[in-house]
Amino acid sequence: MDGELIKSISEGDTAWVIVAAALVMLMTPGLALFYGGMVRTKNVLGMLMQNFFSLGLVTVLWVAVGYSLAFGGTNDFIGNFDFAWLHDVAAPAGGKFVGMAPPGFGALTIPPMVFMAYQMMFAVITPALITGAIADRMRFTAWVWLLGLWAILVYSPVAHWVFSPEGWLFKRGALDFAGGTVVHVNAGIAALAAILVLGRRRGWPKHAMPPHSLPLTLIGTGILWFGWFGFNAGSALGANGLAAQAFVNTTVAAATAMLGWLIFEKLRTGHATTLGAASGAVAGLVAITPCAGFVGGMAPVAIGFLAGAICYFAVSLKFRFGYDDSLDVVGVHLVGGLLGSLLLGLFADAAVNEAGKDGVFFGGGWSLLGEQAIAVAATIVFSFVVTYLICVVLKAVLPGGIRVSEEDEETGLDLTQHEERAYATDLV
Amino acid sequence: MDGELIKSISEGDTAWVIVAAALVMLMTPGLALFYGGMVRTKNVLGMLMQNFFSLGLVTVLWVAVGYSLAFGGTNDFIGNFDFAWLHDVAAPAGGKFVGMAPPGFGALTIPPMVFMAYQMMFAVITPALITGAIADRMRFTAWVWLLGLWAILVYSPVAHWVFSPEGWLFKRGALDFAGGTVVHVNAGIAALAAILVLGRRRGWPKHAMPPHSLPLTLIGTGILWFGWFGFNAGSALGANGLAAQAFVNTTVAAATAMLGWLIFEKLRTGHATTLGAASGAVAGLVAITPCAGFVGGMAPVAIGFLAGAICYFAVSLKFRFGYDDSLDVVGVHLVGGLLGSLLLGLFADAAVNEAGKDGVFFGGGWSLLGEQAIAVAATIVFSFVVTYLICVVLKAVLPGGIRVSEEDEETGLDLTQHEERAYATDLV
Amino acid sequence: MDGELIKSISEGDTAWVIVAAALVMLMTPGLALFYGGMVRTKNVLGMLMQNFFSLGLVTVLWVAVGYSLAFGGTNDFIGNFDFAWLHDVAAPAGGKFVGMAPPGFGALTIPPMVFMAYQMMFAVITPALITGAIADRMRFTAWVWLLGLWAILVYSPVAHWVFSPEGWLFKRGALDFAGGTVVHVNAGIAALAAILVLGRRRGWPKHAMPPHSLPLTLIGTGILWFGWFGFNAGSALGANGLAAQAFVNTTVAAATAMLGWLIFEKLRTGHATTLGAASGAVAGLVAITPCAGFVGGMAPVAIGFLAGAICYFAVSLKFRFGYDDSLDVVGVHLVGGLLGSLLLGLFADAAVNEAGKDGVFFGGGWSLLGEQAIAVAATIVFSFVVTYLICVVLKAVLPGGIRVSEEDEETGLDLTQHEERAYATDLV
Amino acid sequence: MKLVTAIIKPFRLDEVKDALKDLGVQGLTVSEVQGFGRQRGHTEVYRGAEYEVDFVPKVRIEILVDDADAERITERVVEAARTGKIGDGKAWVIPVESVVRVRTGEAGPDAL
Amino acid sequence: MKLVTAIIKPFRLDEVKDALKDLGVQGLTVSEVQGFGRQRGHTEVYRGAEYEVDFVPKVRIEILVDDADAERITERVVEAARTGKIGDGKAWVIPVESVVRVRTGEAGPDAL
Amino acid sequence: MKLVTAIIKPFRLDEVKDALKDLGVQGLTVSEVQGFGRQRGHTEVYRGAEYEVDFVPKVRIEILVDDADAERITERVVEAARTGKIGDGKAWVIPVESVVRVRTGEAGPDAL
Ligand SMILES: Nc1ncnc2c1ncn2[C@@H]1O[C@H](COP(=O)(O)OP(=O)(O)O)[C@@H](O)[C@H]1O
Ligand SMILES: Nc1ncnc2c1ncn2[C@@H]1O[C@H](COP(=O)(O)OP(=O)(O)O)[C@@H](O)[C@H]1O
Ligand SMILES: Nc1ncnc2c1ncn2[C@@H]1O[C@H](COP(=O)(O)OP(=O)(O)O)[C@@H](O)[C@H]1O
Repeated sequence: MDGELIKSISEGDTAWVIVAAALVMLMTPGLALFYGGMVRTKNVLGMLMQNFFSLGLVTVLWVAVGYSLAFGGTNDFIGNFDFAWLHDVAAPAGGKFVGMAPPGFGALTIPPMVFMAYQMMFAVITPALITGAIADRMRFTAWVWLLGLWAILVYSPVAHWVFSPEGWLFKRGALDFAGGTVVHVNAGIAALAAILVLGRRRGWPKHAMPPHSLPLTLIGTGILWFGWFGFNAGSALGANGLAAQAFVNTTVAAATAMLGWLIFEKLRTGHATTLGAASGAVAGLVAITPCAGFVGGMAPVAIGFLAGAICYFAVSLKFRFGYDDSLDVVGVHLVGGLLGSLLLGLFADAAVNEAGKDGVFFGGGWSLLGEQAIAVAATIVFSFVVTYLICVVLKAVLPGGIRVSEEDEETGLDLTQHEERAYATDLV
Repeated sequence: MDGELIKSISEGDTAWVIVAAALVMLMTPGLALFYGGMVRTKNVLGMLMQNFFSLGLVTVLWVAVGYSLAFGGTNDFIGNFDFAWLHDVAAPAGGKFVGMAPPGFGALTIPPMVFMAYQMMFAVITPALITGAIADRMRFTAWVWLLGLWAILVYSPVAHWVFSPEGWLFKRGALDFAGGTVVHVNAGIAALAAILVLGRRRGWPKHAMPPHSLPLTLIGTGILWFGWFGFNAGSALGANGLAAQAFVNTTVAAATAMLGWLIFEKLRTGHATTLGAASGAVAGLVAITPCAGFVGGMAPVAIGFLAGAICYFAVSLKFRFGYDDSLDVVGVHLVGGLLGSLLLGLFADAAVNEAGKDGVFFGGGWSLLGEQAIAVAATIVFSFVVTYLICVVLKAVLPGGIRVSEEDEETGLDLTQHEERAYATDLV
Repeated sequence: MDGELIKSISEGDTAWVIVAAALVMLMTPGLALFYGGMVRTKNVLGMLMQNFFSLGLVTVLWVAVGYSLAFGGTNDFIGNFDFAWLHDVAAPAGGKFVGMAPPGFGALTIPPMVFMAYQMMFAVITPALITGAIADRMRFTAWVWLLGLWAILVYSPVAHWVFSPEGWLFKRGALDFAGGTVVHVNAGIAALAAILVLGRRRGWPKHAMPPHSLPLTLIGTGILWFGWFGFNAGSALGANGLAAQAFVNTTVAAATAMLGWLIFEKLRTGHATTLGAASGAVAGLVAITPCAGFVGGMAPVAIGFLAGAICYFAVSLKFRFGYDDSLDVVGVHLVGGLLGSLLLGLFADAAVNEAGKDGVFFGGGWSLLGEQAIAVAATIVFSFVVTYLICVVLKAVLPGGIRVSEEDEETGLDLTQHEERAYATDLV
Repeated sequence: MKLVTAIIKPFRLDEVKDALKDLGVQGLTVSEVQGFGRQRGHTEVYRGAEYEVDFVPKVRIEILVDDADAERITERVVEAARTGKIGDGKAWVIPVESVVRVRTGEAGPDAL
Repeated sequence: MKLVTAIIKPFRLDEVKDALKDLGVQGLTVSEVQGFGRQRGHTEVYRGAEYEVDFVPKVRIEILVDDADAERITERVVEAARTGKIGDGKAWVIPVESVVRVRTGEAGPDAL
Repeated sequence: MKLVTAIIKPFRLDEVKDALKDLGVQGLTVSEVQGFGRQRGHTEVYRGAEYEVDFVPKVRIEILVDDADAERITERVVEAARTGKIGDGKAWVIPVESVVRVRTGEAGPDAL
């Protein structure tokens, strides 16, 4: 037993973090719609299912062992099984159900159960991000395995390294307020590994594969932006000025990233697109994620704008290098997450958060930037390698491999993987 | 006047329950989409309208008399009119607007107005659940009457019996944390009564009636899951460890129920479907509803899994018995609600909630299970009989009866009941 | 520096207002869907984009100068630049990030940063309301300019007049709990000014232009209703009885307005429509906005019902007077906002809110009604004139003017303004 | 070779298809159309603005048939599609010069 | 009997329908099609990936007419559909061997 | 003048269009249809209720051509559309009496 019993619960803080957990939960359906709108009609359900299924499988794995592997114990590299099956997470303390804080989180003012639930939602959405890259061609069974293995073998360790005060990257001094490294870099690089094993969609890049419903994508965008307040401001773990700062940084970065993307798009193609607005906003949300509670003032304006502009160019890289990242998980989440994590080395301002540090622009010198670089590098290497291995092994051992047949790809995932059609509006 | 003046308000608790009320409100539109996606194109608006209309009509009835009939007074079987027209609910107390707690709720730490609003949202969504069963064939006018009468004659009494500390089932010791009996069993059995009077859709079960838009159904599912945190964790009526426990139980049960449904579906048909994932999740949410604040540990894993598996089989009963429960309100809400209410007799753990009890597995013996059985049985009998009578009377007295004409059913509810079309994307 | 340093933060109040800010943020995407469903297929993205873009541009303008112009300083007519670029809004105070309250808001129990963020969301959605009127024919570039100029030149001043305790209308004693005047009357009259300059859609009113997707509109309606709890109950700036009262007033008015609209629609056309239910609910939400925290008892029933009934008739005015208010911003927001602001003069009840007043029906005499009339009149004149001028100037100076070419209007905004199509479900 | 085309009520499609299967017809092609005719359309109302929609959803069936079968098949389609109410639709026959099966290049009756 | 078919711009449909009503035409059938021709399509851009869509939405109108009316009706359709800009479409006439009204079984001109 | 009609698999449309462009065909009209034939449809399952969908999405291509070109063009379409698997579709030729270009009123081969 490493944690300590939480004694002073604030109802206000608890209220906010419970709500934040619900908001982050909503992001997974939001992501499903965001992605689902972008695929072709025949693959919509395949996409929605891969995302919703994460709510099913990862939730269970998380309460079983995932949480404990991420936040149990004091080992540098991996948690333990102290909290497996939620043991001790909800310890009745005078009927108030308080429980054991994870090691290093003794100052929590919320029930550890709330913390566990909040972190659960991160564990659910992170692998779901990968579905955007592998869209339209992975067998559902293969996804089930990849999802489960990844949640345990990749997510929990990286979360431990960075989020747990006992993790080696945390101890070295890397900062990651709400998951720039743990969530976005991690999922983004895993997406790249997965598609390198999986291969390109048939017909890509020759055939046009336009989004089948941009309104669906925009519903998703709205939900993601809304939920991201839970993601980032909830990471303050209380209803206070820090949460407020994170809230504002989040929305400002999303806004400026939207502008950044659209400006360059307009300059290059002559039009500002709706999908560009949505993509820019998400890029900004990604980039501000690690920074949200560590920067202040006009930093989010700069971080957001850069994220929008750079991700706009990054989504074209796939054409140059020839990897088929269907919905730009690499271009948006890997690049945006990297950018945010590194820019934090410049823009971090200890005046914003006592638990933070000063970056280059606030007199903190280069050390934070160095730690940030180490954290993302370690995550990239680890996540890429393990994900690649998982995919290679699954490809070898699963009967039917990880990819649907040519014919099934032509027919679409909806009918072949799920025996359903998304829209049956026809009369016939 | 039976209630007592609330004195100590917690802002944190208030914040959470206000948000929870908003979340539960959102569930009715969520349900509308969940159901709306499952009907055929020509009946989409009919379905959406029946649900949205509940937000219109039941809200007004609730502030007029419904709340008072459910929570006023100390009678065993029915409330009184003490709180009619919100009388005394918002009593100005030093400008703080505190008001009178309903009898037995003296320990509230939130303004009674918040409690009233929170309960209102339950009253709104419960009859809305019925719309899934009667889909595609009830006249809108008939629904207006059924809705209004049911809200007063069925919902308020049953809510009084079970939720009010003065109700006879509450007093006997039945537990229902957030409405397994009051909401799901109640609406589920009423749905059965209504369709027995209404009859089958033309062409059922011979003609296929596939969902016209599963993405719409999945938007609804996401919203329902999100809103259900308000439904279940909000029922703790405060931002505390109990809310946290209920939150976790809720999401875990939804997750395991999704897995339970999909596993049996895959075994039986060879495919895991998106609609199955959505249906399973909802089944789990239904089943955990009565249990959410009374069970702990891994109980939600079991409850959810059983709910998913059993409801998967239960939705096929209609083909065996020949009742046309269009969107499986009986199979999911009645069966899931029953299951949860009874499983609570096994899994209840007083250590989780001082106000709870121990079930069979926690050394409490069979008495709780017995009370649960009495509560659901009483609800089933009462709700079935009264709903059946309402429908029979409406059928007799309404000019035009309760069912649309054959031709109107062919044309669809949208054009015939509302003079609208859901989608006018055609060029012509 | 005019504000004073906030000292006593309530975590519960902060939790609620943070959530409320998130809820109001969600209303802009909700509005986009509400409107987006009502336009024709070829203009969906144009509509969505105009709304989402407000989240991009106005957010940045608000943190830059908008907030300061609205809430800085003690001038009667306009704020100052004290809080420009969020200067002093988040002043580190012992690591708690408290900051400077805007003048007159010294009693805040939430971080000023939360107040700023909450108000930001109002600034974002207010100009977005205008998009419903100008639908289907404004060039995107023109909208960008109109949006930005309007946010600074119209919104900030009017917000200062009415919301800031230093504003002249506030000081005179006009009441506006959550923006009946600042948001709805303001945007509604601006919409009228804009369409007078812009002209009618080609083919209006001869050609039918039915909503392309009412389900989308109803998703938007659900989100708006949900978000409006943040809008109205959040304006209590705390989690207390007043917020509860505002919450209840909001949902009751939406409900009765839905009924009001549908009753008259049914009487006149023989059918109650889904779009009518949605429109009525929104009309009720608009009308209760100024009143939400100043009225109690059954006042919202009356206000809502009147709003539903009157707005139902008001949306037909455009056919009589010949202005093409595409999606009835004038009929719903101007008329509904006016109605609510004036009815407040009748229904205001100081017992509900110490900061409120008594209206005609509560013994307060006619003075409040007079002040309300002055406030809306001043807003109408100012907003109409400035908006009209902005549009005229933009029409003159923008190369290409403010309106798309005939051919582009025929083709639709999606392809011509954004080079995208909303739905690419075709096989071809 | 002939091309039999029929415009019918959408909900009769299954009956027509089954009737044709019984006759040994191996293939047909169906599409959604909008019909204008004696059968009146409907009114829609949006925020008080009423308007008339003249068109009624119909289904078009096309069947390539051997010359000898044209009449019999047309009759069968008409029978199966008939409800006796206005708007039941039309069926007509057009001469076809040549038919090819894309897969094999077979021509004439073998292509059916 | 003849079948007059026309491919036209969608927004001319109302004019064509009204013109035909004036001529006494009692029915017609309409469907959505995509045309490829001299009129160029458009470009779409999604996340920087541009692509060309060659097809332009058109409407197909089919009218069964008596032999004697074919020419007049075709002319009227062409007039009503004309905007004078590229992409206005085509109209053509095909001989029909027989027509039946599904509802009554009437054949020939009576079926119209 | 002839009307060449082909029912093909949707994903062959691009190939067919390109092949026709190469032949100098200046225009064609395309629509979505549902085919029933030897190629079987699929099963769908919703909450345990299975049902069969017999229809398979296809694309119909219509090309007005000069008499002399009909055969060559039909052959080219068939070639370009062929995958060799069941369900590739049909192509057929119908005689056309007259063609007009709506924009100009040109008739006959000039209208193409
Ligand atoms: N002259 C025509 N040419 C082409 N299609 C026609 C014609 N007349 C009718 N139709 C088609 O047949 C359908 C039914 O025709 P209608 O006049 O409504 O009823 P009925 O065929 O029973 O007299 C119409 O909706 C239209 O699709
Ligand atoms: N040879 C053809 N066969 C069938 N349809 C054609 C043919 N040529 C053109 N069309 C149809 O007519 C439409 C208009 O043709 P287009 O060449 O763009 O303009 P125009 O008819 O004014 O010369 C096309 O979109 C297509 O639907
Ligand atoms: N007799 C027919 N009349 C009209 N269309 C037909 C006919 N037979 C087949 N088709 C069309 O051709 C398509 C392919 O036919 P099918 O029998 O499946 O394969 P194949 O042409 O390779 O033998 C069908 O889906 C249908 O659209």
